[in-house]
Amino acid sequence: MNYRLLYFASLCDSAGRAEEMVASDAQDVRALYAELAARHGFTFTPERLRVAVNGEFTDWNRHLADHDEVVFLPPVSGG
Amino acid sequence: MNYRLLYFASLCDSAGRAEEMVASDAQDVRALYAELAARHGFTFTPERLRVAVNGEFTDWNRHLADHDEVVFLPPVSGG
Amino acid sequence: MFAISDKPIDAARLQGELEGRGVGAVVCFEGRVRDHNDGRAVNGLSYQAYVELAEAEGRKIVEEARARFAVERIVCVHRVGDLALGEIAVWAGVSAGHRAAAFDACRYVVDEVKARVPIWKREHYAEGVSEWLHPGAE
Amino acid sequence: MFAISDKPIDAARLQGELEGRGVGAVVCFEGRVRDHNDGRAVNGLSYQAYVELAEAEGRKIVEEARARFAVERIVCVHRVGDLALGEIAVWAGVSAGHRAAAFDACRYVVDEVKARVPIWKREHYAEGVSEWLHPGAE
Repeated sequence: MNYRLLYFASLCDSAGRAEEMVASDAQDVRALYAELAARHGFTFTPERLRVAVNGEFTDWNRHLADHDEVVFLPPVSGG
Repeated sequence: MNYRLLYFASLCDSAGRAEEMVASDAQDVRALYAELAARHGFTFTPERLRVAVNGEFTDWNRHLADHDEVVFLPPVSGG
Repeated sequence: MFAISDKPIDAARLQGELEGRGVGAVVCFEGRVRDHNDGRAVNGLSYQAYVELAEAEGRKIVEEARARFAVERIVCVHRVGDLALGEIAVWAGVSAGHRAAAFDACRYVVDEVKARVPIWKREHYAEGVSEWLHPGAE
Repeated sequence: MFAISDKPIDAARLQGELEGRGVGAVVCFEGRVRDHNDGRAVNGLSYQAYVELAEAEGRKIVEEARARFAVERIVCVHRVGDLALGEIAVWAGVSAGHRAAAFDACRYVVDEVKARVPIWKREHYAEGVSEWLHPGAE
């Protein structure tokens, strides 16, 4: 399946890009993160990230559909 | 002895004046208030008032000196 | 800084006094004349202060807040005289390195001023009468 | 109202949106770029947001505050992009009938925005490097 990934802050630096299309066999958010962490060298464990699919927060067991937009969110530091 | 009295808010309304010089035999703040409450019809009990002498908060047993400036302060409502 | 003022409060000017290079948080409070109180329609109000003691007590409150909280600057001004609806009766601003101290100190100053500083409010009601407010009175 | 802005924040204009006839108290917060953090000298910083989700989460926080506290109006804007020292990074203002609700709601909004809204800060240090801040990281 194909997923659209957006990267922010240090994940953007690690991935070297702000977004990408990824073809993957991962069926859920957790599997997709494992694959991308290995590819881009992400060092955050899932416990330290939040995840959003199609613009809404969701959980790590979320099943993915083709063309979902997936975002892994590092700890925030606004304000 | 002679004391200078300042009146604020409803005590000013009751006394019909913002200040006055008073000749009195009262030796302390409590005795002076009793005398003035009777004269002007003040209805506040001492428990509901604070008192200041010469520009500083003090207590009801404060001994008075000639020409002291005495102010009985009704409950405040600033802000 | 604490002051009693018989002129309209210039909030922008007072906020300018909070500047400083280490400032990361600024909290400002404005107390305004409301159009009602306790269910009665209000046309305006008057504040009277025992100015000498009010300024001394206000400065004491500001010093207490400086001792309790890690702040940069504190400014508080209370208006006296006749105020129209919407006018600022009391303004307090605090600058600090971090937001918690700025919020805590601003609230401390406003709460203590309201509780302790010898200032009295007379409300003018739409039905034509007016009266001094003395909290706690029956 | 909650918004992400890539333009400088106009605090006076935002405060104007808090007006209303029943307003007796206004509390405003400004978070500014400090010249230091954790002992390191800072030259400036950049904020990046996941704008779509940040605006949705910010609006949710404002609605939570409206439900919890007796307020009139709430406005919060968070800046993104490159900011110089002293510029406003986040502004929040609340108007209410009484001061307790205004203080509580303003603090709630600022605390929750800082904890939950997907915005990240990159600090540019005087010694030349810069790094993203991710609280909780070793």
